[in-house]
Amino acid sequence: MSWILTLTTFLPLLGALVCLLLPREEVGLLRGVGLSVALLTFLFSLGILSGFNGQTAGFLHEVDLPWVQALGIRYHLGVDGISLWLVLLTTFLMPVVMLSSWSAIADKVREFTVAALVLETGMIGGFLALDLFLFYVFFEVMLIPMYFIIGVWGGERRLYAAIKFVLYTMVGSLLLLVAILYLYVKVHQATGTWSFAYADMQRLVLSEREQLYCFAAFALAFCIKVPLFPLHTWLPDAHVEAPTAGSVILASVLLKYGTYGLLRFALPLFPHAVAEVGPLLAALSLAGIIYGSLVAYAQRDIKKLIAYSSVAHMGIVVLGLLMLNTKAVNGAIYQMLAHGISTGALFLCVGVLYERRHTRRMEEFGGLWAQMPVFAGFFLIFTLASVGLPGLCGFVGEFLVLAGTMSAGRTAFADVPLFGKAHLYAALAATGVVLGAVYMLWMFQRVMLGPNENPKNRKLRDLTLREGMVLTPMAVMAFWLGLYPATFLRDMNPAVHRTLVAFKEKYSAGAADAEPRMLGQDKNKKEEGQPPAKQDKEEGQPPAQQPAQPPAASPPGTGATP
Amino acid sequence: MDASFPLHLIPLLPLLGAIINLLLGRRLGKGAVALVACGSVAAAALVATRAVWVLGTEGLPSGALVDRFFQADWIFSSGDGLDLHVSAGLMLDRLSAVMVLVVTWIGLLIHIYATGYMEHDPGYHRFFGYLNLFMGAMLILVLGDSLPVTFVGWEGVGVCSYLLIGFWYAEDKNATAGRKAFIVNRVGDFGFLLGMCLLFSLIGTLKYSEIGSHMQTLRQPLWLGWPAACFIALLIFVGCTGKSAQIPLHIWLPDAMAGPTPVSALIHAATMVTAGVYVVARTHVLFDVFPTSAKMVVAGIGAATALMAATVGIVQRDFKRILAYSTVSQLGFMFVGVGTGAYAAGIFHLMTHAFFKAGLFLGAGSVMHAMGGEGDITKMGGLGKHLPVTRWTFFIYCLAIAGIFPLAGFFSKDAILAGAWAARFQLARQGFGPFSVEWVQHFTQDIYPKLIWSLLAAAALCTAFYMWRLYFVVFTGRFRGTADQEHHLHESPPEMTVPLMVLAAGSVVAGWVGVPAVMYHEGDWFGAWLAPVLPPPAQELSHSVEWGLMAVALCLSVIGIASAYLLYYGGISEAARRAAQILRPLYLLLYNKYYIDELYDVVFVRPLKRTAWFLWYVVDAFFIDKVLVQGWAWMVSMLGRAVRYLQNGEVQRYLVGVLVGTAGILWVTTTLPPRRAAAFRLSQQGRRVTLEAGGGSSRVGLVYRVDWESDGKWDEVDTRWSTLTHEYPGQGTYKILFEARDPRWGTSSTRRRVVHIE
Amino acid sequence: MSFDLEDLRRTAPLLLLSAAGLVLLLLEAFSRVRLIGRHYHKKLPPETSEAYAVPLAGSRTYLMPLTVLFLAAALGLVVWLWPEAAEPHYLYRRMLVLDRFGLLLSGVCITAAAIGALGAPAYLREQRMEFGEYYALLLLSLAGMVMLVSAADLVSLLLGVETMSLGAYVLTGSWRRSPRSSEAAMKYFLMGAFVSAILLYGIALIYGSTGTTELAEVRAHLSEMRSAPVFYLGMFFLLAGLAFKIAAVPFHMWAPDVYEGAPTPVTGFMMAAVKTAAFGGLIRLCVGGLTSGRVPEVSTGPTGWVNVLFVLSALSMTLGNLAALRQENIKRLLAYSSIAHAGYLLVGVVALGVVGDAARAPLIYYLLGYAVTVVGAMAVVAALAMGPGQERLPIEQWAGLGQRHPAMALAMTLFLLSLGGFPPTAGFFGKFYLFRAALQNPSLLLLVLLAIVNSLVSVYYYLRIVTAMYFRTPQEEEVEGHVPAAQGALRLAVLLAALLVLGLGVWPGWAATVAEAAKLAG
Amino acid sequence: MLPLSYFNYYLALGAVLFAIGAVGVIARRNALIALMSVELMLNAANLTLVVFARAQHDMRGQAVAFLTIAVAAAEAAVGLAIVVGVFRNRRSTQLDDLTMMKH
Repeated sequence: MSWILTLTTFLPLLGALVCLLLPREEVGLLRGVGLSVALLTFLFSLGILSGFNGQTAGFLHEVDLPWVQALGIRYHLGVDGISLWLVLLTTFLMPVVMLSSWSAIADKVREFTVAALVLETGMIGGFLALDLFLFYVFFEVMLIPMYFIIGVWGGERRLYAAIKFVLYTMVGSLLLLVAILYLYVKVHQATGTWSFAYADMQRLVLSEREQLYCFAAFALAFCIKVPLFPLHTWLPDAHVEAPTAGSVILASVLLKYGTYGLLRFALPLFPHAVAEVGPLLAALSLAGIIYGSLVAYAQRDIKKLIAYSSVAHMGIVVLGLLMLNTKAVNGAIYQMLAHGISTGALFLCVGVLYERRHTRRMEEFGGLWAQMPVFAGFFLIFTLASVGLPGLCGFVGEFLVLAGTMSAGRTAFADVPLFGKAHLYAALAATGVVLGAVYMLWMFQRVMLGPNENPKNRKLRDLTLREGMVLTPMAVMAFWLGLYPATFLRDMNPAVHRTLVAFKEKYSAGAADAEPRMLGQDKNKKEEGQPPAKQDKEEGQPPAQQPAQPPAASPPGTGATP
Repeated sequence: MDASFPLHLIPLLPLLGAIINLLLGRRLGKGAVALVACGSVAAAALVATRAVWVLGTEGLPSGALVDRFFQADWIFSSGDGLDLHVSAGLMLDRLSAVMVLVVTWIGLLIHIYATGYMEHDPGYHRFFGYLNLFMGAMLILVLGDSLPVTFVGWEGVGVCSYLLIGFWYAEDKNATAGRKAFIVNRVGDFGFLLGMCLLFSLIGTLKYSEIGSHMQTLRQPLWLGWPAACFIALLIFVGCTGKSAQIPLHIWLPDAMAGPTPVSALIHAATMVTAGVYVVARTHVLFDVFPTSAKMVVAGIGAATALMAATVGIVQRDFKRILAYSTVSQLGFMFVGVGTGAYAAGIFHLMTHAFFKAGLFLGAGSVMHAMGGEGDITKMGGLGKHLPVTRWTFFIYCLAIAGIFPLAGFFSKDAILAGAWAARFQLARQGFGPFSVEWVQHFTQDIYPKLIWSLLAAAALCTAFYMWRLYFVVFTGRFRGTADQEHHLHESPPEMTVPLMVLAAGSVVAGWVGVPAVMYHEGDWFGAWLAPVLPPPAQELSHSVEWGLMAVALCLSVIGIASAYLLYYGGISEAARRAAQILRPLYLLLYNKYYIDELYDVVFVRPLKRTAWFLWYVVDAFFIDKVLVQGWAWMVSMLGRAVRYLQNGEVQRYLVGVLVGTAGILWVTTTLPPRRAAAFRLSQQGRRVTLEAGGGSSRVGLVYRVDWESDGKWDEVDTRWSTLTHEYPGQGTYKILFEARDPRWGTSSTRRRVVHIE
Repeated sequence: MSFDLEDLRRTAPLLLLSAAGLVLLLLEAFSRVRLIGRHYHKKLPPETSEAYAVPLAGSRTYLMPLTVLFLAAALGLVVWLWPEAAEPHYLYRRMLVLDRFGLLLSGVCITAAAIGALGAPAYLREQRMEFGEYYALLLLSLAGMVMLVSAADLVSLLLGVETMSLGAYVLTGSWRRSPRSSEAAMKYFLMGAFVSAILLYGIALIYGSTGTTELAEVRAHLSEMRSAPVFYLGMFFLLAGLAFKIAAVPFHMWAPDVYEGAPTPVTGFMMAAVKTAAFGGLIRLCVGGLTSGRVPEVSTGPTGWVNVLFVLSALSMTLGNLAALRQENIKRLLAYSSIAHAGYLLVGVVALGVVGDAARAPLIYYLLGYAVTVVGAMAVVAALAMGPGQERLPIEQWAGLGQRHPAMALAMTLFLLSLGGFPPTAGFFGKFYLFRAALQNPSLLLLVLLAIVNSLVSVYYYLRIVTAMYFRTPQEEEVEGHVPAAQGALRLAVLLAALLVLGLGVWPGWAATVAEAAKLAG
Repeated sequence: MLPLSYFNYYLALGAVLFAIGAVGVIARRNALIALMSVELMLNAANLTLVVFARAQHDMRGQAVAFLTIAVAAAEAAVGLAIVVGVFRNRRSTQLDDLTMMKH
């Protein structure tokens, strides 16, 4: 039972409690404590890296303690290649966000630090949770601090944006609760024990219709978070009204919960539903790419433009996930990281501009390059990263997704009708590359280039040391993600392969006919040891052991198991 | 066998120079910046030359120098049957040797020129930083051993051209020109990226060396019967048209003149724009697949672009814009060379063109430098006496580009014209609709090549005409500018004139490397150098035909120069003005570049803006947000308001509420179940009719009555069975009466159904 | 026939509470009071009457600690009886029953009353209605609740309901200075009396058709009842009577006015304790008396009580939430929310009928969680709403409280999150636990989905209060001089409630096992 | 034991009394009249109880009747106290005036 995960998750919460006790006036002290706790969490999270050597496919540093014994709810944390880098992205971004909000957040600093640290606990916990109930608790816990951050420190229409953000997400998460409960009851019917464990849910085989309904609930909850095309209208409001720190966290981490949820829960648990609904979601994600880019082109507010660009980028990620082959899924996860860095950095830049001019409308700016050359350099790097220039973080993810999409017909882990026209999907997705350049460079020119007529822009001072210290790590990560992706792909690849093999195994095992059964349990024989009026398990019952993962015979072709 | 050689030094040196200049340039001062910039390029040039020397002397002719900069993969993903391994490898073979030498040496000359040209520009260090960055990216493009590495260089040069075109970002039009260049390049890159992914999805590898061995799979038809290789080739060609400014995507090059002249010389004449030709040559295996439709498209577009650009160049007034259209036209020539299978000729013209076109631009730079930035040739004239060196070097360049005998232009252009004439395409084994097989064969073998040749010939004629028109208008006749301009006219400083002279020498000498065999039996040294790497042209021409073609080419050039002399010597003559008046519509058409810019604006840019606006205001802000999201919220709150006003405070109304509530529940639980049970389901097998009561679990404790023939007599009374069957004796239609009753309350409901018995 | 002393020991909590009530009454009678005329209270509304007795300030300070002591003792007795109640004992000739279910629910009522009582003096002193009978009535009403919860006979059910209600009527009207309080009391009394008449008539009918009023006997006679219509009508009247007490739609109309009119601590007491006891009675009646394996149609039949409660539950949830959406007054908003929560609890009762015993523990857990949350919330409303003159009830006046009273505002946010069903709180786990039981029978899937949609709608109006507290800037400046009298006791009450809510949310294990153990007699 | 139908008339009387009481509470605007109507309803229930007790020759019903009389008395006392409280505040006992709290 290694303690590293629990420590990383709950250190920020500890920090939050400490901040609560500090007096309200000690602004400097509060900011210091906030930053140091965030940095400490980042150092501890680096410890998680220790177990990974590029071959580990399963979950590491697992912690599995009973939480509510009567109901089979367990405090079960674990990290694998997929969630590793998302956690590190979170812990890496928090110190940057804390540092960047020193000047932005002037009043109620104590409440802000507490909200941010609680939010960090929620985020880290969510990525590590392997018990669906625990995941749902963290999934909801994140909502409240974000609601406060948008609501208290936001812009003019912050109330509307905050309420809309909470209600929109609540619709999804409540449906998710019903679906999780339904699975929970079905696991009990199939095995007789009450359990929320991810392993049991993965081995649970449902009938075709049940899978479809549960997948619809899961997918809706996560597609709202992504946000996928028709469900995205909360994002621009939330981004525009949130303070800089809020926007960065929202864009870099909270959006990833949608796609992470799809990859971790929605896809592996309901393979047949994925085969059926996959084409629709892929079409929506394509629409999202093109729609997001076009609407971004029509924006006058920089933050709204970047928000819609997130819709486009996340469309690529969802498309990658649905192609069901290791390249596309690797690309999707990589794009999540890259989008986190590039969009987060863009929001930081907008924050720098907002602090100087207290406006985000493009026509207010123009020709700032001469005034603020160093800032211009950083802004250019992040704009080009967002456009997907090779050598910067945007390209690797897009290239892998496009390569995966194009070759989906031959290499997918499930024969989905969609892959017949995978070439067309790849072509449409690639248009995102062009449209991306159109609106990003148009914005860059309107803000940085051209003559500097506006008198207010005359005497803007360049980046301060603090702002420099905020943007430099982001720039370093943008280059690292672009130039040396092996550090990240090395750990993602085995985890993705394992997930997809499990997906294929469950897909080929066929759907249950009437009542649910576990994978590996043949249709007619129910597990004997399940008397009808079953008393709940006592303490001694070891959690349902997941059958040893056989070295998966990789699908036809040369694919050597890692 | 591939020998290993530290090739990574070549791109790394300029990149280091760029980093030093960009980060520390402000504090280093102009001298140091220039030193770092030119020094790094010079070092790269020396290493490159050494590498080419090693390649030439040791190793097999078809071998290459290989350098795996990183041992581990750059991008990799394995496990689903088609593993992707992209490594950051560099390769130097005979083809890239030519490119590397051209890029580094001409790049060096332009760097030296630029130190003079950009002397008193505040962004000095930034300019040289970008220029070095460009050199690094271009060298990565040229030395890349697989398509992704080339693509990295490809996009790198695109960004650098964006930065350099928009270098003087203070004016909006420069920034817009830069953005236009980048976006058009991006459209090209879209094609290149798709081609790359399609190629990978079919053969699993992207290394140039390995593509050849997978030709078998690439010949399989992918779509509509055409082989996959054709589609990949066409997609890559889309990328090349974007980068090398061919017909559909050429609109960005003329606007790119907004950048400083050395940039135009380096990027938009010598190096970047030729990348397209290089990539087509590098992936020639894809283009040589059986139905050579891809090559026909390349040749066709090349020829069309050559003629279109040449004709537009005739009427332009701006000095650099004329040279820009000349570049587009010459690139057309190169693509025809590559398209018709005469790869060596294409690359040869690329090399020679680099010399005189760079020279032309530098000449233009020194003229504009002297004229204080004025670019309109109608305001110049008679500069010959004031700028002697520029004038005579310009004279040599014009001779070279026009294709006069001893100079480079003649040999390379002639090789391409010969290649075009001798080309033989094979389209398909069966006819197309109305055309029979023979006719198609005849067309692709004879008519089409000849058509291309004639287009090229016309383009050559126009080339000679507009270059010499430029020369005569600028350097002869009397000065038409303002007084103080005339007063300032002075020859450029040595660091600008020396590169001019070197390039002039190059324009003369470069041609001798590729003297056609017919003139001097082993004169075609350049062709021999490239032979092992690139396939030879389709077939040889007889000597007489070659001589004939050379003669025709030479005549065309001479005619072009003569007519330019007649019309424009000593300034724009009266005859030229009258001709412009008579052919007014044609003149306007050419002057406005066939209105292609306006066409694109109407077809692409404006609709894009309108759909963006529509999607934002109508679909997003109104439909999804207002109607779908806030609509629900409004509806629920209205419902809430209604419910609240139910409660008006009077106690007695509450009591009435209690009674109504109890009565309601009584009604629901007593009368509803029988009503649901009465809705029976009827199933009929021949003469047997079965009746099944509805209502599911809520029909516990009900009794049923049924009258099969509705004769008023209940056949079955008060049975508890919810499924009743009856065997009808005779045929005919009967009306069934079914009643469900709740004995406790006496509530009941009846349904009747008509049934036909055969 | 001898009188069994054992019975007395087994109903120790009931007896202690009654005795305590009487003791307090006596103490109140002997403490000093001063008669004053109308002129003394200038601020009174014109139509109030001439003169009445006003207790001297500070003469009643010892009453609250005494009450809490008595309640603690009662709680101790409950815990003391817990092991003995493992198997049910019938007391007083099978009028009452001692079983863990009854004990647990009475424990919940006592805890809720204790927290409410802790917070009461600050409010009462502020509104100058300091009088002793408040605590006496509290205890007597509590005694009624304990009887109701452990009733084994319809008659003791009736008596329990009556004792509880009478105490509640008077408490509601105890704020003599405010016209609203007397109006609320009048409405509450009138409807209460009307419905207890219906209850009695129901008992009479059931007695008529089954020949007995004992729940166990009634269940035995279900198969051969003398005449079905009479029995079913009687059952409906019984259900109507209890539905009125838990404020389920359509019997809910009294709740908003009464909860708004009554003094805030009383409202807290009514929302938490009265509702819990009423549900205890309903469960006793439905599970104890009206469910038997041999005659399923009484419970799950078309006219069975499961169907009736299904309809009531759906209506209560929907109307309760919808009405609360546009509510401006905080007490009325929480009143409508309590109607909605009655709907959620009814889902549990329906699940008891359909799924059987599996739904009992979640229902008890939800009752505990809800009671503690609501009593805490009302304590905070009492603390924050104490303005100099008018109580601060409209939500606009709550603007900016997050700044001025951070601790109270944080507690209120926690309670609202628990009511809304957000994860780390008791409310969330309660709802999850309840839906887990309900979902085991597919026929309840629709009801659970309706509950989910309703809790989504409820999130909106709970967050409206949080938005007002934290995001809006306060309009008028707080009168500096006036520091609310809410000292230690009220803060302790709020803290206790908050800790319980959070504790139940984060470590629900122990509460779930206790609820599992609370078996129902028979 | 006599069949239940024998007592129909008494039961009917009980039901009618109950109905009259209910209508009285709802229709009459004066609080006191409402109180009296409630008492009427309680007595109707008592009557029904006694009739059923007689029908089954079982004393339980009559014992309950006694209890209800006590309960009715307690209710009347509390009810009147509240009516007095309302009167002191409002000078009137009309139920229609008690509409200060609504919506």
